[in-house]
Amino acid sequence: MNWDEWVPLLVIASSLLTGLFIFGLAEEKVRLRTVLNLLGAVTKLGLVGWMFWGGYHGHYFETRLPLLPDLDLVLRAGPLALLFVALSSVLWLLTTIYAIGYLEGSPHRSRFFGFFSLCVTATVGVALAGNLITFLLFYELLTLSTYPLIVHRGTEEARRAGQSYLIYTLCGGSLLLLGTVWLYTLTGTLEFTPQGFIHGLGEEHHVALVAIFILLIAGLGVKAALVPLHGWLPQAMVAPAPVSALLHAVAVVKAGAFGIVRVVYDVFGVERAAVLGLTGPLAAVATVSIIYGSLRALFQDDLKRRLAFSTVSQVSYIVLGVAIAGPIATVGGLVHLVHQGLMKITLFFCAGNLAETLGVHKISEMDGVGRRMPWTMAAFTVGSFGMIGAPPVAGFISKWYLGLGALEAGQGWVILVLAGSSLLNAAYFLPILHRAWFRPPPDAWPHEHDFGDKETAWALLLPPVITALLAVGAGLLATAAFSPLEWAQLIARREFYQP
Amino acid sequence: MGDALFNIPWAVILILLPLVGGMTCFLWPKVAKTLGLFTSSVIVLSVVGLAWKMIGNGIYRHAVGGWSSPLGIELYADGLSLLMLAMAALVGLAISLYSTAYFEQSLSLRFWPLWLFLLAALNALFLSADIFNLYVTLELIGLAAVALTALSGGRDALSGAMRYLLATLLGSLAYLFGVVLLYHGFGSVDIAILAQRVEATPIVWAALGLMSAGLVLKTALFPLHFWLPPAHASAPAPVSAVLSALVVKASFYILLRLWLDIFGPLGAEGVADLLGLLGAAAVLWGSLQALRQTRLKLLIAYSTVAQIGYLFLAFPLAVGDGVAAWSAAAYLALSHALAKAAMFLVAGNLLRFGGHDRIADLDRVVERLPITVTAFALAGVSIMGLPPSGGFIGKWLLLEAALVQGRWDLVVVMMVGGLMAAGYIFKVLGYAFTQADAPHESRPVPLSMEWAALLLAIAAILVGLMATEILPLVGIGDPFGTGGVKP
Amino acid sequence: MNAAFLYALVGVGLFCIGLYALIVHAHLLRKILALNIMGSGVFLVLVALAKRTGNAIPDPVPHAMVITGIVVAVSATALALFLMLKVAAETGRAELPEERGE
Amino acid sequence: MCISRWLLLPLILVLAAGLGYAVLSLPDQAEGLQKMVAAKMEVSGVSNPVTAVLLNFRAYDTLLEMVVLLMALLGVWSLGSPPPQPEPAPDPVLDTLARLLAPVLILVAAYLLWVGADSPGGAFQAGAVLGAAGVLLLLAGWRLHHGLTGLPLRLALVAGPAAFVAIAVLTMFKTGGLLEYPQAQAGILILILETVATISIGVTLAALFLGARPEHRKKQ
Repeated sequence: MNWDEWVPLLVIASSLLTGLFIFGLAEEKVRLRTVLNLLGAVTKLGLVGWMFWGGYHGHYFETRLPLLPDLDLVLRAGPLALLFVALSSVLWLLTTIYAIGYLEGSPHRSRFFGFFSLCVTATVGVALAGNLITFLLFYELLTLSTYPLIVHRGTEEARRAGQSYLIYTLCGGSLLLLGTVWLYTLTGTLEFTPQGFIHGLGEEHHVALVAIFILLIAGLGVKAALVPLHGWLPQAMVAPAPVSALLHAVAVVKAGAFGIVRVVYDVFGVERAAVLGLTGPLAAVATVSIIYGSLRALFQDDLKRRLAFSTVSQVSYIVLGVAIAGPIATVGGLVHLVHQGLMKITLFFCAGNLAETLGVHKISEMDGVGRRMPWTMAAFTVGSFGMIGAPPVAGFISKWYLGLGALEAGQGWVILVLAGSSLLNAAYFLPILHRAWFRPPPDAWPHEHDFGDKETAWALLLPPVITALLAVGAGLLATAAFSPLEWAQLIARREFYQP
Repeated sequence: MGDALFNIPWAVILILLPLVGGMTCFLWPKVAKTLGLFTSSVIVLSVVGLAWKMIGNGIYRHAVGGWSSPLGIELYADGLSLLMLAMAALVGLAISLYSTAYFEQSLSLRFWPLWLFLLAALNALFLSADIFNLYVTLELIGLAAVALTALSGGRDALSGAMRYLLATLLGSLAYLFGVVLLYHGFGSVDIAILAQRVEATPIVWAALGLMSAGLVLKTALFPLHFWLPPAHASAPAPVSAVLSALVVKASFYILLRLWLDIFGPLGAEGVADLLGLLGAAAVLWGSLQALRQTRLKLLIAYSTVAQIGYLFLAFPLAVGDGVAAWSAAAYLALSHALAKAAMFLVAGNLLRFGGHDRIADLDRVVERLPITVTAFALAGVSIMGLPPSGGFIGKWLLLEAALVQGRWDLVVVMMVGGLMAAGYIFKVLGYAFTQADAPHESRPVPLSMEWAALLLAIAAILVGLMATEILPLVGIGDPFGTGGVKP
Repeated sequence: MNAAFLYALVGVGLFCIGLYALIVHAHLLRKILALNIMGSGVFLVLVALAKRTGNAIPDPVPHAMVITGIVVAVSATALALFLMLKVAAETGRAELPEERGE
Repeated sequence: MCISRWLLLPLILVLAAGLGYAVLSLPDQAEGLQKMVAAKMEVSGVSNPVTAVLLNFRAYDTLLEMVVLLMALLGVWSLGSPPPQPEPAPDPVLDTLARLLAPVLILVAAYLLWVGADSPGGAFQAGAVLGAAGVLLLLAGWRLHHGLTGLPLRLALVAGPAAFVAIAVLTMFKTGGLLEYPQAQAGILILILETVATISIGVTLAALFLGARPEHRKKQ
């Protein structure tokens, strides 16, 4: 039989089975659990590499399983899917290492890592989904598998955060379901195809299509934390740092943004969406989110909350890039899907390190922290500059292409948005850096752990340093083969220039 | 060899074996547990055998006593009956496994005969094509269910059982009156023959009214659900599971049959819409009540009220070609049976574990009974209609039908109902993670009880991935062929 | 219009009287009796209409059904009465408590 | 269900009117299945049509009905001991009456059972009378010997449905049809069934009257 048919399924299985195994593990089996975790992550990375190679040579792996009569469960490793799946599998490996270090000695680790793996399974499923119902399936699975991670600490606060997360995401999910079924009753198919699969539907369906678009985008916007659907995100910060990192950089928020990309490009097709007059409002929503998120971030003293609001703003760049509806802007949006992930996860790792090593949670406590933890803060600095959009870090590339794309599409106002948000980014990141590097350290840190001569445990230090390097690399080597940029351009060509 | 197996009268075994088992358990209580477990296992095998036979030969017919209808009674099984039989067999096996550990000696010897007779009655009902014979099986089920409800004694159980008995007897009498009218109107009690003979006469309308009312009462459709929560919440856990999962489905099955073969084709849109309306009301009201409960078993019982509502949404949606809507209803019935049984077993475990079922102080059971909580979570996924689960498939098909018909009112009801379900499921799960104010000592829960619940929940998930295998089976004999009201 | 219909109408009457009594009376014994009256009504309709055969011999099938029905009714009544005794012993009165939560 | 009577009454009247109208709408002449039964009488094994329907044409119903009766008893027994009732005071008149009447009732039952084959009567009527005899004896304070209250009593109770099931299984093997009697033996099989059923029904009814499961080895 043909192995290729099973590769995407194996990618899913690599983390799903890991998760199920780990659930069964006794709490004290630390070593075995660690081995399993890393084994799963590495296996997935290898398989993804295989698919990537295939994709690079124009061969896209696909798994098909019957789900309903004339409706299949499809996993296809198309270019867009590969972009996201590569990001999430790389970052999963790093986050796993980080989480192992972070949770050392804390209770219920089997449960934690079990759901952790399920969460990544769902993300990869979202990435590989080849039609809307498969996407929906993994999208809901993502909701369910993240909930236990958010309430992991079992405090009353955690329970409430989990509740509001569910209220938001499940409402979103049912909107998505409704839109999906409705679309299915009209088209009779849900297969993702470049430039959309609704050509068959003429003007008489205009209203229905607009309604469906709104349903789908609203359903996805909840996870993508588009204003005003972002309410759950800051609360979810009660979760342990690795979870926040995963939520913001790869899993939940990204899944929402990725879904929006899918809907616009592979369900409606960007031209049709523009014709239906849907991209304009979408761009408006994105703009509002960008500005609003940055403004709120300015006034947070809690580091993780500031990063959370910065996510609200940054993820909307992706949506904006999509909504501008031009090839170059598309490149900007798609490449930011990866770049934002690299930079934001760096920042969250660093925040976690500060909290875990020094007990520092607030920005006002960060004076001179750079001297105590130089490597961590170096990584943090890289991430911040990336967010601001300073070259040579990856963020610059994103904003550059977004700007070019906006001009090419004749939407100059976007430049203003970019400039304004960059200023705001600077306004809420530079003070942190200034405190960290140029203020004298206090006599005692709030709650310091001793790691001997090292600034912190290597498992906590390695991941942020690597991601920071990747962020720089993605910026410097943007034009190299396999760079996110190259890949994003390939996707854009498929969407725009295909006959 | 294969032929020999193929020709075993599986359907007859389904009826006679549990009867023999029940009587044996009554005569020699010592063997009860073993025999009960054995019987349930053989029943599962027999259903498989019957399915195998029907895949080969299509629908199953057997003229009892060699007297074909109208003179005699005929056993009849098509895809729909098969689905119901499979549902009863699976849930039954899990219940039997659970009960071997659940009941202490004195109750155990009372439980098993009643339970096996109930199984026999259910199988007989799903296999009958004769509306008077259906009446007898219905009464058999009713009496068994009431006796089981009262099993543990105590104020709530007894008065709950009493109310249940009155309701179920009233329902059966109304149904019987309908049978009488149909017989005297058309000279037969065989469904197939009636299907050919009926035309829209006053007799038929009277029969339709009486039978629908009676069966709706027995199925506990809003607003005739008043008897269900007290009974289901006060019965022993495995009994609650049987009541919610199987017993209410029995009367629903009869209603569905009558509707598909006899009343539907007469074009009773009015009745269909009324049933749909009540169903919608049940979804909303039941979910609302479930959200308000502070006791787990009552919450689950009201969730049953809500879930029954979904089944009735199929009636107005089946206009014209009703296959999609009816398949949805059948699928929902199956997955609800599995999931809801799992939930009641979970409730039983938590009750055994902590000595109470107050939701607000479940006290970190997620660490202390992981298997049980997993079972509840998986069952919850199906009840909420989230993918991948049987509940999702049913919801999807039903939504599809509703959107094709442009019934936005029902669409909204389904959406809201799903969210409310999520509300009360996670109300429970949220507390499973938190610490109770007063940590209490706990009793151990036998593994068989934990696994029985988990296996049912897993089954509820799996049926969501096997739609392409199950739906064709349900299609055997084209039960929904004439389905739905003629437009 | 022959005598059969007269009896049948009486049966309908019994059914309705029983239903009324079942609903309005709180005492369980009355409720149980009411159910029995309803049952008798149905059985009466069943046998009465069986007499409509042209010849002297009535249709035997309803008679058989009635016997079955009576046995079922007897069984149910026995269970109901005993359950009533238990409820009365448990709660002190042979009535149902008002259900809570509704 | 607390509807005020003044709302309820008209509803019930409407129901009555509707049902009455429906009943009256039936044709005056309808033979039902009478001809069909008559046609099959000679192969039914009995000459009383009602018995033929009960124990041959629709014997399956009767099987389940026996189970219903047993089920009711199981239900009653599963409820545990009944609330204490005053022991009937030893009453000479009742006692004598019981002694005189019980044998007569048993004879009558036997007679009814026998004539059931070709004229009104049969297992259920006979069983009812037998049950009445039991009730009378119980009222007179007579109790089953404690040695018999265990398995023997249970056997007597199960006998009826058990006989039906046994014959159902036998017929499955013999004719391949559930309860499909070989024509030659139909009569005798029906007689066996009826006899066993009569005893079972009588005992069950008496046991139902007594209420709770009689305790083991408790002297009366």
